[in-house]
Amino acid sequence: MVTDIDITVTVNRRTYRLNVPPNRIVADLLREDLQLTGCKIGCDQAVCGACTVLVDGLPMTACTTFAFELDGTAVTTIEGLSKEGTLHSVQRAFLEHSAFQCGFCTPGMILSVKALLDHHHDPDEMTIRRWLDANICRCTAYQMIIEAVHAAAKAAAE
Amino acid sequence: MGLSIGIKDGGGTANHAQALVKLLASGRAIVNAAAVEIGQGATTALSRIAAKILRLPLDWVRYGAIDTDHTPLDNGTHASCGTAVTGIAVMHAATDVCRQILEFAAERLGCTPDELLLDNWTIRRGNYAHPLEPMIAGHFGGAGFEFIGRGMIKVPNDPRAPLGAQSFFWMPSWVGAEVEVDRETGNVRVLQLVVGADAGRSVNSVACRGQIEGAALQALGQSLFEELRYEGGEPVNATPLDYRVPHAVDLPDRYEVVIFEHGGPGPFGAKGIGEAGMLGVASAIANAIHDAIGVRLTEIPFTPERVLAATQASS
Amino acid sequence: MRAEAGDGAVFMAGGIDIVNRMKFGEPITEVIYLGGVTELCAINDTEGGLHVGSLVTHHQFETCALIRARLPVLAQTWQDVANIRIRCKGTIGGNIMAADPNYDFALAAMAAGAHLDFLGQDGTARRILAIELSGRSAPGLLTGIIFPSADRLHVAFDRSLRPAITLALGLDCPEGKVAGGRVAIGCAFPMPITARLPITEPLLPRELVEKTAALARDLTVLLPEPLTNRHASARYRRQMIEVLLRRNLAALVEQIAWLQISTLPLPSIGGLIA
Amino acid sequence: MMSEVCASVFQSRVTPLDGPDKITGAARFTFDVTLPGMLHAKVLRSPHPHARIVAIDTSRAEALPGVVAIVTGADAIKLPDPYYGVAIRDQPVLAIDKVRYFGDMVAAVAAVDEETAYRALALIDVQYDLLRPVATIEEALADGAPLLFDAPVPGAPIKLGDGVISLKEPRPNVLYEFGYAKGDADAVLTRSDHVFEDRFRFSRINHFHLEPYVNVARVTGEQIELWSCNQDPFVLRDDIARIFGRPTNNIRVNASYVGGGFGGKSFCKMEPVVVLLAMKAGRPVRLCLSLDEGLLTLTKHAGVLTLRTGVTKDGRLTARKSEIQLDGGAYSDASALTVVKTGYRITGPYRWDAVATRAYAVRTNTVPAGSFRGFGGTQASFASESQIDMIARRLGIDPYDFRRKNLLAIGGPFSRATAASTATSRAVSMRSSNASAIGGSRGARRKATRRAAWGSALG
Repeated sequence: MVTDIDITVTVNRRTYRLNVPPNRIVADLLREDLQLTGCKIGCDQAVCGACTVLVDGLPMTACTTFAFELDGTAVTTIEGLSKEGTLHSVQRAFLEHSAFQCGFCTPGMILSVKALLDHHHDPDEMTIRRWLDANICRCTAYQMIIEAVHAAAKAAAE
Repeated sequence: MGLSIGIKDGGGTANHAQALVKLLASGRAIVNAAAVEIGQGATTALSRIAAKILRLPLDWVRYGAIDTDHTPLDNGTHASCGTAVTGIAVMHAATDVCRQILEFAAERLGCTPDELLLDNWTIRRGNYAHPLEPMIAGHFGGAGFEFIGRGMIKVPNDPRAPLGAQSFFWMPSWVGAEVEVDRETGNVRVLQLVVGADAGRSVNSVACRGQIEGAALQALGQSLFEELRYEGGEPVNATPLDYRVPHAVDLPDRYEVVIFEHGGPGPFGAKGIGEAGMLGVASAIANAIHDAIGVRLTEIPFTPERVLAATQASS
Repeated sequence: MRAEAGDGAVFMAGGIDIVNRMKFGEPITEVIYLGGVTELCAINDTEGGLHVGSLVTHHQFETCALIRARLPVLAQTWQDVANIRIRCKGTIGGNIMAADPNYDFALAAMAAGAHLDFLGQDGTARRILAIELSGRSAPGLLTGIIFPSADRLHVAFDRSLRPAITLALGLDCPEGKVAGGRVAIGCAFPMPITARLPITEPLLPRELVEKTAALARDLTVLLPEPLTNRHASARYRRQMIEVLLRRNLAALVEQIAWLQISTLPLPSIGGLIA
Repeated sequence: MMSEVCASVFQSRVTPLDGPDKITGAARFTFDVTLPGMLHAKVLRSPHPHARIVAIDTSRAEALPGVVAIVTGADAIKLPDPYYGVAIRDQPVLAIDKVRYFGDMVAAVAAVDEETAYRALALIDVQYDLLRPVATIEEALADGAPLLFDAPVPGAPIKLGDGVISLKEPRPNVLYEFGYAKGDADAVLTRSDHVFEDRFRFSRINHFHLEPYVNVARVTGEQIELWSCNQDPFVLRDDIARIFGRPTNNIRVNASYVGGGFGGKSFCKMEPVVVLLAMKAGRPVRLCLSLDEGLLTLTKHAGVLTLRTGVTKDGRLTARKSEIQLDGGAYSDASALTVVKTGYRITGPYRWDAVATRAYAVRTNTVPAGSFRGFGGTQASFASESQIDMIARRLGIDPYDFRRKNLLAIGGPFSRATAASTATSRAVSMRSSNASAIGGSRGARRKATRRAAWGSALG
């Protein structure tokens, strides 16, 4: 018999000590226990990327990750991206470039782009397309999202 | 290179819609209509139509929550009808509420409404400005007042037309595709895709571009690889992993959308545009493949195997 | 530890596959989480070759300076494998052990002539050639992949016809001649399959150039019947194996020849070089 | 040409009003709706494309702790009107006597959480008597093909204009037929210098909206409330009122942001099942389908389009006879309307001396087809514009010039009956800039028991 697991995890700069069942999934933990409903579940099998959150700065699929794996990590969700009411430069770029339509993939997409720009300060077109391959958007044709990435990269450089 | 024209009638057949615009004493407005925000930008477009007529800043207008107890009736969010059909209802509702306010102000100011102009929640009469908020508070007291305007549209029935009504507007689109075909593998790569469509007069040009781009990429996916496939009566790829939709890497190398503005029957000359981008993509690609290698594909998707088989059959 | 845990227990590396398998009803009763076993996360040079720990993620593999220097083609290819989310979480060991014909790392290991290190249930270490791996019946826990010395290995990886077929090619070139090679094919058979190129004696690259078409044809006819499924028919797959093999072989041989020319010592031209 | 292009009164770029919500995670979708005491539902789906339901035993599932309500066709048949569909109402709330496609809804469970509901599904025993399926249009129309429906279904043909044929269930396995003719197409074709007949096949795709189908229902006394991702709240309200026999003003449908629709969330689908469960459970119920189930809910129409088109030797189009077969799948949904629109649009923006169109939806044992962005226009455009290109090349005329020669004039009648708006005809002048733009830069398929073992996983 496997018992619940104690973990310590920092979510959006706040540290939680949690006791999680071993089969608890991160997406459910975020949405149900922490009410961070910006984490959307689309396919529920690591394909679509809607549930992308950042774990220690890297994009990760919340729907196929166990909560216990978060022990000792720092998680950023869409709710934690803006600081003291100021939008993150990627959020601003998405807003200014209308880089969303229905908005369901948008939180995961924005987090994925943040990670991209943290790793590549001035990504070229192919780097962006390859990176965005992790996030399906059925509404836009990715074009305005790519424009927002360029704009956010430029804004960050200034 | 291949060309194609797409065309469909838009806005539904003999469609109708209703709308309310509520103007609060503060000058803030709520648009009530049942065009659901599915990403097409109904929230912004319909609010912008109301703001234009009421001469208010766009961020003073909110698109109200939709429930069938309170929101006026709409036939549904489909047939690219939101801006053109529901938009007309919103336009009439905003015009109606504007008329009520001018009549109210005329009565307060002892003049006729046609001497007055509504602008930025202030009544202008010649060189004089009369802010509306104190005027409303002074007259009504209490919690103030809400002006409620009503609007509707019914596209006329016409039994002489095949569908029972004339088409409300037409959605043309034009597609040009440039492809590269690997004769040995049958792999088709779209080097360039240009899609043009007519917004009538766009209410939000960025959203129009987004609609065309998004629709055309869906059509490109269906043209090249996307398909729900069956073997006998059983679907064989009905899982998100197996059922592949276009990703960012599937974008054509060069992808351009051109929005034309030739006027339409919607508010301020608008038309619907949401579906137009779907129409001509598959045929433009088929025509481009023929232009490139002289082989005609008559079945989508144009998978490498299918293209190769057609190539081998023709030689 | 797996011996103690019983039939429903599985090792978990990145875990994406396991969570999906559980969601789809596979009776997995216990997961042995390998995360944090730091010995399995290393990439380093060893006597036997370049050692890549089984818990190295795709992302670490693709971005590691050592891999980029020694196996540039694989590092480059791995920028396109799956997507960044999966690459950040998925491990190369998990990729091999999932035994999915659509996964790529087994192909890379097979084509490169790599060895796989396993830790048996009795605690003994075993090393086998990647091309000897079959199915999920692995001899224990995969601990690492050992790539042969890179100066004599040339690799090509072709994912352009996924999901109908993927193809990896490795050529051994000691002393400037192509002495042998392996092709590994994914997506086209129930399991990734591999075959040795019928090269009987070491050939100079320019000698091999003339033989690529014949080699590709000869090898392709020897392969078993490929799958017919929703992605492609067996007939198409067999044709494409030949096409991709020929193209990649030709390109790789040309590249080897070019490398040999470009690495010849340049004649000294006065002060220009100095 | 450019002088025609007038500016919109809306010049400036705007920040979309839904933007701030959507980029911060604050946007509330139906997916995010929760109600106090809410249960979670899952649907048992048919693993067979065509079968008679012999018996359903839910007793083992009912005994599972945490299961609150189970509904099957036996509950559906007691409803005042258990069928839905646009114009032709043939889809039962839950399969009543037969299943007609792989994925057809057979039973639904409401439980304290999704895991329990999934596990309960695995405990429902359904006995099927397998029937021969018809998987394709050709199979469905073959002599002696198995019938999806043994008797006519409720509903009526769509009311259309003069001179149009609109038939409900005209032949075995044909759901609906639309016919339209102007002039004597046969006579004109006989007189034409060339007549080309070409056949085109259109594939079946899914909407793949990222927000799955999701509904929450609450039944309080006489009132039914729904929080639905449906694109058509009023159409849904009327369907729920009819199906449950309640006055329309007792039904309240709430809409939030919808996470993508593209037509997939048009018209009634699984919503009555959620209401039925909420009624039986006496508690609010949420049903969120997986994307796998979404793939088994609705598609765009696959189809076979055969066009017979006449042309003079100098390249003037004369007449087009079209036969359009759309694969409607197992149930009507919006197939009848789609047939009408495909048939109507098949002539494209060209001038004709005569046209004759026959379009019909065929029933097959596959996922129902319905609304999808383009709504028949995509199918028609693919066939028509491919053939226009083929004819031009056969005659040795530049495809661009061939189109230009035959395009409708400003105000000309589309399909010879409806006045085309000027905008259509202005298409003529716009193509040149479009062409130059190019020329210038030339260079639960998974088991319905999905997650069933999930609860027990890891002890």
